[in-house]
Amino acid sequence: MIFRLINRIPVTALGIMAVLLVLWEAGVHITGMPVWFLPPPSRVFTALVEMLPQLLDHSRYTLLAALTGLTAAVLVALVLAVVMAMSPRIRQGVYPLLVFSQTIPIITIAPLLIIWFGFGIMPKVVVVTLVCFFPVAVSMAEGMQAADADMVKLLQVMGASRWQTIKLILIPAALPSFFAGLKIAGTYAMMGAVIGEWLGASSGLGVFMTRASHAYQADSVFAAIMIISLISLLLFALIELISRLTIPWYYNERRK
Amino acid sequence: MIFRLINRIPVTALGIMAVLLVLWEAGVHITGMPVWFLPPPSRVFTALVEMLPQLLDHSRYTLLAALTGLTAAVLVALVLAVVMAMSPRIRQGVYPLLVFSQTIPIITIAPLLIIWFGFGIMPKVVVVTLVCFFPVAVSMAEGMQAADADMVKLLQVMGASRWQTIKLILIPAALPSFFAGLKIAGTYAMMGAVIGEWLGASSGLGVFMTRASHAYQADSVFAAIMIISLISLLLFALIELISRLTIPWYYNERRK
Amino acid sequence: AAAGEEAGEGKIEPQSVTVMLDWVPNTNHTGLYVALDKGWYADEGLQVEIVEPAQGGATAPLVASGQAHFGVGYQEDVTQARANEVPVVSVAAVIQHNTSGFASPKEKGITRPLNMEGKRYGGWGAPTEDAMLKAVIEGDGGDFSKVEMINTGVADFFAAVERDIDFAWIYYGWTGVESELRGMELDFLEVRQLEPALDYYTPVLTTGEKLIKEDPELVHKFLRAVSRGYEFAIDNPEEAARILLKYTPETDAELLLASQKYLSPRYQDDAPRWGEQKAQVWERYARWMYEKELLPEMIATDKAFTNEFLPK
Amino acid sequence: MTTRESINNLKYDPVVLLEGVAKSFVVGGKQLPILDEVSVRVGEGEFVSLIGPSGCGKSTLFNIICGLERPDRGRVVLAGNENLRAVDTVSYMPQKDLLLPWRTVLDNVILAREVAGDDREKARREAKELMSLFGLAGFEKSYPAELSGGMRQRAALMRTMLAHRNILLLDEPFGALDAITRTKMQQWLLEVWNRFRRAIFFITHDIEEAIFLSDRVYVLTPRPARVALHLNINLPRPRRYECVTAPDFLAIKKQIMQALTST
Amino acid sequence: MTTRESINNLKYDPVVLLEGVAKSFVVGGKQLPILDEVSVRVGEGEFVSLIGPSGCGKSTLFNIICGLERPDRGRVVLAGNENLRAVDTVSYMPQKDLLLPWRTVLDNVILAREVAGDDREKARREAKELMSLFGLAGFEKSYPAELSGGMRQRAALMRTMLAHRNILLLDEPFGALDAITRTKMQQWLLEVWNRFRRAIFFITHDIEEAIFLSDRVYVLTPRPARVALHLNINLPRPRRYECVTAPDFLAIKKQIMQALTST
Ligand SMILES: Nc1ncnc2c1ncn2[C@@H]1O[C@H](COP(=O)(O)OP(=O)(O)OP(=O)(O)O)[C@@H](O)[C@H]1O
Ligand SMILES: Nc1ncnc2c1ncn2[C@@H]1O[C@H](COP(=O)(O)OP(=O)(O)OP(=O)(O)O)[C@@H](O)[C@H]1O
Ligand SMILES: [Mg+2]
Ligand SMILES: [Mg+2]
Repeated sequence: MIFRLINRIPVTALGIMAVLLVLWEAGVHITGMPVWFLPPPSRVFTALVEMLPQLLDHSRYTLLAALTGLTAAVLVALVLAVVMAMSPRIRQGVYPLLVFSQTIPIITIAPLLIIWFGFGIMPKVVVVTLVCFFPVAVSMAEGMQAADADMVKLLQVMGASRWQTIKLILIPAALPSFFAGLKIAGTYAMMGAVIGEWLGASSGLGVFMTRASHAYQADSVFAAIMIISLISLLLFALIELISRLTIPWYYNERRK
Repeated sequence: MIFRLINRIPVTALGIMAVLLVLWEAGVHITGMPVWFLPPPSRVFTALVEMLPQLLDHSRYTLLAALTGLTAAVLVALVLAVVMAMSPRIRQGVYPLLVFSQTIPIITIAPLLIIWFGFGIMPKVVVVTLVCFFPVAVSMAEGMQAADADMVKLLQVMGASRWQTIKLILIPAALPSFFAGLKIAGTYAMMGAVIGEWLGASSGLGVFMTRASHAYQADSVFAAIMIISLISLLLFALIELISRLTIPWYYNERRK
Repeated sequence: AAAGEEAGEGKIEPQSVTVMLDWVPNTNHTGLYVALDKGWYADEGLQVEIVEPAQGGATAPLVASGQAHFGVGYQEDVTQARANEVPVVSVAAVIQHNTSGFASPKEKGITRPLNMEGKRYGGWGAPTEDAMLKAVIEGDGGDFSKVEMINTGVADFFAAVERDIDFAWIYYGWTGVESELRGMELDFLEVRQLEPALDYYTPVLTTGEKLIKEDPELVHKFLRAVSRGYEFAIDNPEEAARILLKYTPETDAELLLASQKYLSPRYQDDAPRWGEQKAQVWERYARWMYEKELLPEMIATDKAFTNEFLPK
Repeated sequence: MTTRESINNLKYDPVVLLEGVAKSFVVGGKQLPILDEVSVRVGEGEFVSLIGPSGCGKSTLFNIICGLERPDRGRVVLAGNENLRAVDTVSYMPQKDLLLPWRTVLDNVILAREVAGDDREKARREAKELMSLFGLAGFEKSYPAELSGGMRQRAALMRTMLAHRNILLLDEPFGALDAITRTKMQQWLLEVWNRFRRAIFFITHDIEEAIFLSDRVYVLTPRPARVALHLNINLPRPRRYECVTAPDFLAIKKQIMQALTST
Repeated sequence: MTTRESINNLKYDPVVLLEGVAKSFVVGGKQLPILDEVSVRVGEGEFVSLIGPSGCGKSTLFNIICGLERPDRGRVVLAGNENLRAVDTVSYMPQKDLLLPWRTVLDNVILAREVAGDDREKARREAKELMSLFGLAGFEKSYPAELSGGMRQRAALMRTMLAHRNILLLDEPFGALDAITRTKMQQWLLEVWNRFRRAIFFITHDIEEAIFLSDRVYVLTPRPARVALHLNINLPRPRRYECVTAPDFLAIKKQIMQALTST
């Protein structure tokens, strides 16, 4: 398992990344761009090292909001997906509303979120949930929809109730798709939490970044972005790991 | 065709929506909430009607940015997907970078976008592109990945080049998946443009909303949100229509 | 510190209080942080949390709804909010005179409002901006319709003028000082020089009518502590700057110190005590806004502010 | 056991009785008749096969027996009782094995028991004992993807058997297997049938398979399906695979082939 | 045409020549031998079948001929020329029909021509003329999903034919069809073969099918595959389906059955 994961570390991607960084550094120096226009990676790394204790401190809050929101999103998504699976009628009613919910630009209703939920962790969690539940709910619903109709019929002939069918067929069949959606949601979770903090907070990476940006320190802003991306990628890897442990049969089948 | 589309209008969803609106209206009146806390739908509708000319005027800019960005996103996504299809090596290198790109909270690099691209339509288009290319690229890439390996082999035996294989098998096979991703991207496009405007612009729905919100006119803000959602849903429907016209074979097959 | 206090004094739970800033922590807020650092809130039995938005936020609804007990706002914003029935009240003026104005890089040549014609203005989308510019430009014999209004959103002044913007509305105490540090020459037109009605209070500390009614004692306690904080900052700019930096270490130390030195003498300025607001200033500006059709109705300015809670 | 027995069963006690069953589907706005007055019966413990060209409506007939579809006309009586629900008396094995990929073999075969609300551990214990009969001993914890085609079919058949129903409907269970595996599975199926003594109603394309396995064979016409031929297979049991080249066998084969090609 | 002819062809001019071909795959870290010294040849215009149990390596053998896999040992010579690339001389029809669902029937059958860079319109015109021979007249503009199983197989075969190669590799083309359709397709295939006179190398599970169609039959052992039996089918042509119950036919069938089950 561990061996396989190590094997999966995207060496090529890291290579491309390194090349891009070198080009960026060179580009900044050659064109003589000022730091506030675009800080060179070397400056960003310096800032990262200098600010690391602070960054880690702020990260704790953001990560907590991201994880709580992601958990809430998963719960909401599962409930919605199961409800939609109960009948095509309900599905037809709920699905367009899900799409509708995604067309609302969150930052524009953000002030309202704060009026309603205050300054604690709550509005951040709400933002993360709003951003993350959609990919999970949709992939879960699509996965359940795509479950083998003949399996469903088989259970019907066995006398299964709709709930049994959902539990025994639809949910397990949708798990691979669920995890695919969860990975997307995981990618968005940190970003959502940062947006949430941006609306009003006393700590968190979002706060760090706005302060740095109002103090005209583009290198610190980039350092924070790096931390956010790093945590997001770790989250992504964690979800991949959980998915491999949860649905081994799926990965075994695919390997064939 | 038209008959089928009319048939597809989500009556149940509209019903649920109507119920939610009535509850909202009643809730506001019963609890005596002030308008700035949460405006009742009736106020929002009044504001919508009053502000309609202005809203439509601002919508033009937003829609233009959304459509341009969406088009750019599709082009970028297609190029990326095809490049990734060229070899597993490249795929492994590029895919993680795509994921990485989505972990960057756009609003935090927004000031840089403005430094780089100014206050014209460009930064909005960039934001929309950044938000929208990911779902399209991922679904296109997944769709190509999922193409029938035996078909690919068949073409290989016919002596096809990699590019011919991509053109004749991978791209058409991925179209259903592509359109699924495009629908998600379409849902996000208007939202992306509004965020873009919020970061700096002279007209557009984002600007309208900032002004309304600074003037404490929550009803106008909601009216703008309604317009955004409405346009997004129309965009969604348009993509659905294009997809039905482009891949009729897929829909025919599914109906069986 | 708070825990120690509790143990020492026994049963009394500190009352928790939230303050919403209008922007990231800056020298406008020094007094709030000094009071926090010196434990003056705790002396009053308050446990204060300071939260901040990313961007020039409209704090009025948050204060009015009670999500924040106090907020940092501006007179124009309070006036606008009250005209829209948002029950928010200004309880102290942080700076006696309006230190804001229109800034542009020297090479743009905007030395008087007339020069703004044909230029691009970068604002943040508040309705007052249009009216104000219009008044100022027309007062100088210019044509406001020739100015292009752009909402710069999150972009800061230096980023904005680097791109498509010619001039913007800044606080001299922050952005102006930063430009001095950068060695960038600005033309700065202070608004109060251009139009007397525009010498309003910005920023101010606000609270909700509800809180005033339900717990006036809290407002008293809070303002007592804050006043001490600003008075300290007036007397000890360098020490105050150092304290502020402690709470916002991301901020540039040099900028902070310079800004503090600029601002410390201006907090109280010519007023009899820190925070004092004059009815005349409120009335004059509200009337001006009303005449410029920025308000749906004229507001009762005596309800919009009060000096009642300032320590004697 | 002889064919006689089962014919007697048929006369007096059909566990599946279809009389004049007709069914049509609406396809592209038009009525498409699928079944046209099909009458079929299966006696207790009897092995009856149904042959017909692809798309003639064999699976539809099974769906009607299972209660998944309602006939337009005609009568379906199970176990001699008009009010009996199909789920209580019928166990169905579809053409695809439909093993759930996320369940081990053991958990797959007890699926019907779990749906019925039986105790899972008990069902598992019972199933474990039968594993070797079904040639699956040692594979209890394997996932379906790890089995060969023949093993998968055996697991599916085991699941069907463990539902404890009197009537087994098998829809082309060996359709996907190669000729050699198929032959082995047929012989094995006869053994299992012999042991459990349930009525089996068996759909197939393969004429030899139908003859080799069955007591009786129904041959259907192309769509809309009617019974073109109804034949007793009076070959002695137990049967060995070599009998497929015996003259009796060949005569029956020719007869069925004619019925299939003439219509 | 008689079998003699093709055996002569074989002696002097094999278009496919495999000598001592061996191949193994690494499965779960271990070497799994699939083909163990297989030698096979197909003469010009000859119809040769390959029978073997499922998973013995038949498709792997085809993949080696096509150049999709490289043999571990042994020699593959096509059209008597060691340097000839498979794509220039071989046309391959996989077990699944693999018609592209997004192309009309007409555009599907000209696929190989399009890949070769030929003029599309010209290829279409040529294809249209052959539509009726392949029983597809009137379906030029239909999508594959609108065709029956037999028609799909005919379209796939037409695509294989239109590639204009001298060697056709058909991998269980009729595996998915029902018995009746299958019989019809077999007869039709013989007609088409007769007309185009290409060498056909044919994989099947079905013993009757192999005998009915072929000039020669290779029977493979289970994995790792070796040639268990190599048989000339000296039945006169043209053949009619009734011959499957003829004594000569049955004798050959028995012989193959034994070879398959004894190993
Ligand atoms: N729900 C349905 N709606 C419309 N047509 C249907 C439906 N179910 C089956 N059919 C049609 O009815 C016909 C008979 O289908 P059925 O599956 O019963 O055939 P079959 O004899 O089992 O074929 P096969 O041997 O290929 O499994 C087919 O033409 C099929 O397309
Ligand atoms: N690329 C590969 N890697 C590992 N094992 C393989 C590979 N390709 C085929 N095999 C294995 O080789 C064996 C032979 O496969 P092949 O497809 O050639 O059999 P076959 O005779 O065509 O079977 P069938 O009649 O079922 O089509 C199988 O056990 C298969 O699992
Ligand atoms: Mg069927
Ligand atoms: Mg094969």
